Amino acid sequence: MTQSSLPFLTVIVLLPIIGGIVLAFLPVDRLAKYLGIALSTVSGILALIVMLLFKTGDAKYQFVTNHSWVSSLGIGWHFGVDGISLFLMEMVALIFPIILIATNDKSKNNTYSAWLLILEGACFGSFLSMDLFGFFLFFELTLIPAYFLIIGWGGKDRSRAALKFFLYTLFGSAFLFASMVILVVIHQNQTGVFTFDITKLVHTKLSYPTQVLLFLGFSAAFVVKTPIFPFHTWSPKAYSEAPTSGSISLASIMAKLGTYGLLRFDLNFFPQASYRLAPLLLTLGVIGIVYGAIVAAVQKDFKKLVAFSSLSHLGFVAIGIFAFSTIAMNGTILQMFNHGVLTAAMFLIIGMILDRTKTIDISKLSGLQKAAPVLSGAMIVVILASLGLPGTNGFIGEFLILSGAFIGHRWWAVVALTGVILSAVYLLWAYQRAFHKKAENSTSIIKDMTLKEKLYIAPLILLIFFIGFFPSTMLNKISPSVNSLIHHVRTANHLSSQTAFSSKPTDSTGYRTIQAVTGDKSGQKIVTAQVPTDRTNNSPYRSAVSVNKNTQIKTGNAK
Amino acid sequence: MMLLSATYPDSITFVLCAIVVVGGGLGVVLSNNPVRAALNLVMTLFGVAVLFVELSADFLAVVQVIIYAGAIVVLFLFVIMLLGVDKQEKLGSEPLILQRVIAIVVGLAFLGMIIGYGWGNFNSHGSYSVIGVASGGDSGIVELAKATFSYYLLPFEVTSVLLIIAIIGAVVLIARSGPGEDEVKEDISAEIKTDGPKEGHENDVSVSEDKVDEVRSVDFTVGEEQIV
Amino acid sequence: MSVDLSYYLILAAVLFTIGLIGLLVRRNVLVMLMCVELMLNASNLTFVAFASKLKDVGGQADVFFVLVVAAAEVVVGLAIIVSIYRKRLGATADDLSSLKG
Amino acid sequence: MKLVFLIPAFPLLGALSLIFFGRKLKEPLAGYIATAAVGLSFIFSVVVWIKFLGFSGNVFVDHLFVWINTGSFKVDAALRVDPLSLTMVLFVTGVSTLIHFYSVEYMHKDIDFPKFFLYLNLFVTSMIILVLGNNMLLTFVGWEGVGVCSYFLISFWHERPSAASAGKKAMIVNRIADVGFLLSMFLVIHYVHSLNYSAIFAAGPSLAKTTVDAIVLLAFVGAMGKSAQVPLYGWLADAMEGPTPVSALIHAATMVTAGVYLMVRLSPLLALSPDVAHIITIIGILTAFMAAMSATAQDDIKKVLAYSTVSQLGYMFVGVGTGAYAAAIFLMVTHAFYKALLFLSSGSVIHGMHDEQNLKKMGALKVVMPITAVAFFTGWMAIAGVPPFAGFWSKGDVLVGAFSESWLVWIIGLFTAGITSYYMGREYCLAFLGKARWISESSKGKKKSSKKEDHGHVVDPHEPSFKMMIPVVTLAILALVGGLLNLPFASSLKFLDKFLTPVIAASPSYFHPSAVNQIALGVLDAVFAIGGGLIAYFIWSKTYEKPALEFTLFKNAWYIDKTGDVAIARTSTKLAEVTDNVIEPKVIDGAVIGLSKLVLAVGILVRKMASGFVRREALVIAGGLVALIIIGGLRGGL
Repeated sequence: MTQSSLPFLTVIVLLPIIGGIVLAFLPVDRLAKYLGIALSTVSGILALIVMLLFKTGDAKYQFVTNHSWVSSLGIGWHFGVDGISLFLMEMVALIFPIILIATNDKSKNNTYSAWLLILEGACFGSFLSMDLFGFFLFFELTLIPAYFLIIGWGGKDRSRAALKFFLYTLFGSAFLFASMVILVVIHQNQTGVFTFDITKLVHTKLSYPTQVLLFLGFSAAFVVKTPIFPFHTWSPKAYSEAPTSGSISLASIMAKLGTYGLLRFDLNFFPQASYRLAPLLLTLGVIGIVYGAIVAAVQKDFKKLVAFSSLSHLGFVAIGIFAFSTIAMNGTILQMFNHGVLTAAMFLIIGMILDRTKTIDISKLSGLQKAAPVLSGAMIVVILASLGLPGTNGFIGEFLILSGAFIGHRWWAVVALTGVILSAVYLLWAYQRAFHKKAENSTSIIKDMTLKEKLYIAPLILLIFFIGFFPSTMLNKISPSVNSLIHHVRTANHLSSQTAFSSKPTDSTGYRTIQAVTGDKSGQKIVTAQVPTDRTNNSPYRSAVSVNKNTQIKTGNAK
Repeated sequence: MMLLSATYPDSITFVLCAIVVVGGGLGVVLSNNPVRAALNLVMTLFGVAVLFVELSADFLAVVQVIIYAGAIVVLFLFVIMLLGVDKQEKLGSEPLILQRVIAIVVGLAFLGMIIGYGWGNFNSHGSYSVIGVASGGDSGIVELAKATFSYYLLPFEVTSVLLIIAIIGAVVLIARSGPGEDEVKEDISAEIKTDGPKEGHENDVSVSEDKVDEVRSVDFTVGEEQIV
Repeated sequence: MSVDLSYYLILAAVLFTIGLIGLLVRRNVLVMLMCVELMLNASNLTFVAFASKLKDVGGQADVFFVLVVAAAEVVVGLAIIVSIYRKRLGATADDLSSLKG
Repeated sequence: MKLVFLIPAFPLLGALSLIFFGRKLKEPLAGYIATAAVGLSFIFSVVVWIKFLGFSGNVFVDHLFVWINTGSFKVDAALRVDPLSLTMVLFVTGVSTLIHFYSVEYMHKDIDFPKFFLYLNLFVTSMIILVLGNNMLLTFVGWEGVGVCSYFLISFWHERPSAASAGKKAMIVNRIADVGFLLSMFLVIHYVHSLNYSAIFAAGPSLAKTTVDAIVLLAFVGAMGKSAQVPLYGWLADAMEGPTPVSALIHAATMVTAGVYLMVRLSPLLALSPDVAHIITIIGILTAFMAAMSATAQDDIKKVLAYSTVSQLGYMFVGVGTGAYAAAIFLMVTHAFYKALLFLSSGSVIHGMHDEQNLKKMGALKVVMPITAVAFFTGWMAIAGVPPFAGFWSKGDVLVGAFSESWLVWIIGLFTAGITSYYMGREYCLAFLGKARWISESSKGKKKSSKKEDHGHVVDPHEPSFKMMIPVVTLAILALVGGLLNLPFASSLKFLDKFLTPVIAASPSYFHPSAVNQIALGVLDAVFAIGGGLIAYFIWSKTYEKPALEFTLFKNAWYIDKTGDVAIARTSTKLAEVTDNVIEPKVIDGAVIGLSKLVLAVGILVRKMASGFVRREALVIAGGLVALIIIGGLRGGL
């Protein structure tokens, strides 16, 4: 726990919230927008600084600020960032300024920016908080601004959608609160210390039945928030009724609260329960992928299409979380960031289409490519990225998740793989229906992207390709803490903790490291392959494979 | 028999008083005329008073008789007479379904439980602190007075406040309708003064529906003087 | 001590039950009030029985207070009854169902 | 040797410049920049090839940067220079340069001219990455990149709905096949923990037989999609919606051969699993036969060539299946030459006939377009396998491999060779010989063409401009001399075989036929080729309408594609509709709304309890009291 001098994280969290509150009472509409942008960019820059100063090799929390807040209950104002939450924070820091810049029509006054700022602060708070109570507080705080955003500036049927969203999520988090308190009380019985601090709660020893119960209680809230398959009925309505900014914050940021919660709390606190219940959530994830894709194919409205497509993409994330392999988990964190970027870009473009043609009903749109080539260019890039085209960020995440999941849970990965095909089907079909046909009626005269729109889409498009080609810049920062999380879960379930490769308990498959040296003059290339001993047919394999200078030689034997 | 081992006269008085008390109780419950019920209540009170004397709580016995029987039951009778509600209540009819059956079942279950549980433990002597030694005759009253005004002083004061509130409450309740409606509907009051019990359910609701409204507006008078 | 304590208590229990059943069964509000009085007497009897058994005057003092409460209760009860009857003569307990949920 | 990263860098640079300055670069300049970029990369491939000849080892890996690194699993972006990838890179960049040059002229006055070349350059970059990739993941990057570029190029004229849906179909079929490729990669990751080819080949023999079979079979599924083998070849015929240079480059020479390249790249594993090799041979020969038969009944000039490509790919997979990997590569290279030649010349015909692609509306173009006719004729001879031409040698090698494997495969192969020369002959005669079924612009007024044929619409076919002729002529020459690469007579003349042997697994069953057999087989091939051609000439030079020989079964390509469409497309849309209209609102949402209704119902029920009757309330209280006493008693252990 490196205790940094400057309270970066506290500022990052509080600045938007206080700014939002102040802005709410500032009756100045014109200025409010720019003030909002300024505040969120400042916290964005701070988050960027944190990322740059973040030490890569270190798996523990960094920039930790820990003051006791309600000492009697052991609730601490305790923030810290580690590999897992770093890029989620970056996502919030990146997307909220873009949302604020992207809102252009006049109806959005100061309360609009205020709500967005409060939402941003709440999201920062929940990602960074290392105190269970703090997390819950911000987790709930995100609901209020989202509700008012939908109510204030949503579509026609917004009140019903907002109410359903609010009650559904609240229903989930009621369970979370109950099980949180139970956990703390159990901890208190065992250690006599009443605390909500995550790092301490991890050590509570829980019998398996209580673990399962608390696991279900915790994941009730996260499964609704993500949403994962059966609990997603609120999301299409909420996304399509919300204003662009609302749907972006809902789909790309708050959805990650769900997955982050699953990842951070379920796996950390209840490793045995997570391992035993993994097949259940994996199945839900897989169903979510296939179901989301199928239903998305026939959606008439672009926003609903994106809602179901994000249901499908987050199905991948759910699989990644419960695959219990370092590859999959790295892929999950990356995919959470990517999905945020992609959904934000998709919604922004949909917003642009909405501004121009006043409709996002796919059947009414046609021939946009002819009328707005740059806009459709950006759209096709985003579609290909969410399709998982190699060289874009979508592919890296999906590939890692599926290869990791394939190792431990083979058949789930195979079925999930069909999601790759289905996403191609519904995305390209929608693109063809809206962009390709000859332009009739109103859609033929729309103008192309303005400079401002190009400006706020450009960073997202650049990110898509940057992560696509250089993911290791992010992965280096993510993998230490991810590996320690997986290590924690696997040792708790006495799985072989060596690496991601053998998720089956140690006794069944042992691995033998073989030195394979490929021979060529100029570069020596040793490739160490973990070759399963029990599978090799009689003669152990000896051949010369040359050693390569910077191949990272894996030491140690799995046994 | 346990009963007889005690001094002979005591058991006799206990048995008699028990009969009186239970009889009176049943009388209260079963008699369809409220006046008769009140009188049975008095009988029960006397029975209990005698038992108090049996239990060497003489002051209480006297108090019981004077206050309870004398004041409260008389008040009852007073109200009964005042309101002229001494009609026969038809015991046969029971509008609430199953009310009686369940009531009896619950009552007997209650009795069974109390006796069942209590039987073994009545005589258990836990350590207990004695506020004052209860003994018959004058010393008993002295002890009682000492206890009331030392240990139970606070409850004593509170009860006085309670009484005042009760009185005020009663006055407020009755006076709400106030002097405003002072015209008297001769025929209604005449109709009410029925000289004997009349059979039939409609008798309970003495006034048919349309008449009800008129009655409601009438300021109630029985005989000549008017209840404020 | 005259008869054994348990008999008194049994008697009190019987009296209490009679009062209870009376309260539940009778529809005339006045009689219900009387049954309540019966139940109060039963408890007084228990108090005094224990007081004499345990040689503790505290029991009797309690009776004293029960009496006061009973008196207050009757006063208020009758006041209510009078105001009820003022509305409609002969009203039984069942007519008073304005509290219907 | 270090310059190998320049090969993909130039087309990438070209593509990037077109992205940013595409609009400004007016028509011809954008094309020339693109052609230059690909040309430079071809030159550098030659340079790297020459240096490689001097290089002692057989594999040189140039590490660019670490791509994915999750601690335990690492993939780095590295280019692999070995004989196989060099051969591929040489012919890919070579043919692409010619086709780029051709399309500068062909796409004349097209609105999205720069965008076309952007996609072409992107395509060449991904093809190079596919070929030079040092691990399966990089090959997959190229694989998908090529798929996406083909999607863009097929639906280039997206105004036409048929082109748009053809592009979408191509993309989806490729995605279906890529699932196979991904699965085989996952297996490799799981068992070999690294995707580098050298690690795979090193760990190959020590893996369980079933695993190796699974890896190779799944990779073949991926190859089947990309190289349009039997069940998944529908998209290639539809892909003809794209501009002709696209069909020439992507759907003839380069992209479709990626599948063959992948299987030859994995040949060390393929050698370990003979039964997968058998499957590949069977599917290969089946595709060759079925596609050839379908080609006999097509009316569209490009559709014939598309099915002929599928058929030739079938041959290549027969070569791979029978272990004659070098022969497969040899056929792939020569096929690239003459198929590109055929497509480009048909492009000139279409260009001349103002986008008229129906053979039934052509005829007697030999008179008007002599050079294109000669070029097409050379292409015909080459693909048919008439002796001096390249096709004879390469297809001969493959048929020799087939002969060593099983005589049934060889016989079907031989028969299909005959059919190939027949349908190419039919196409040539319909297009260039016979009566002109069109009215030329100039002669409209003067002579009254015969009653029967005057329905031809007014066109003015003319020889394409000089710039379009250069690539056609060069390809014609290559089609002629292509055979020199690997003449069977003396081992010294087998340049390609010698060049490829160190990298490709020696085929166990490679039958070294005695000289006598080889000559006999060669003669037989020639006889079948010439025979097929003559038959076509006699039938089709006279008449242009002969339903007897054009079976509808073949016209619809054995209805495989149609059944696929109906079966999969219809049912999935039906399923989607059902899920959307029924399951989503009723079942899942229903559950949620049902829950809220339940809460309401319980509320009403409870309300009834508070009846308001005083005595009933008293009863409830008393009942509660008794219950409490009972519970107290029970818990008290009475």
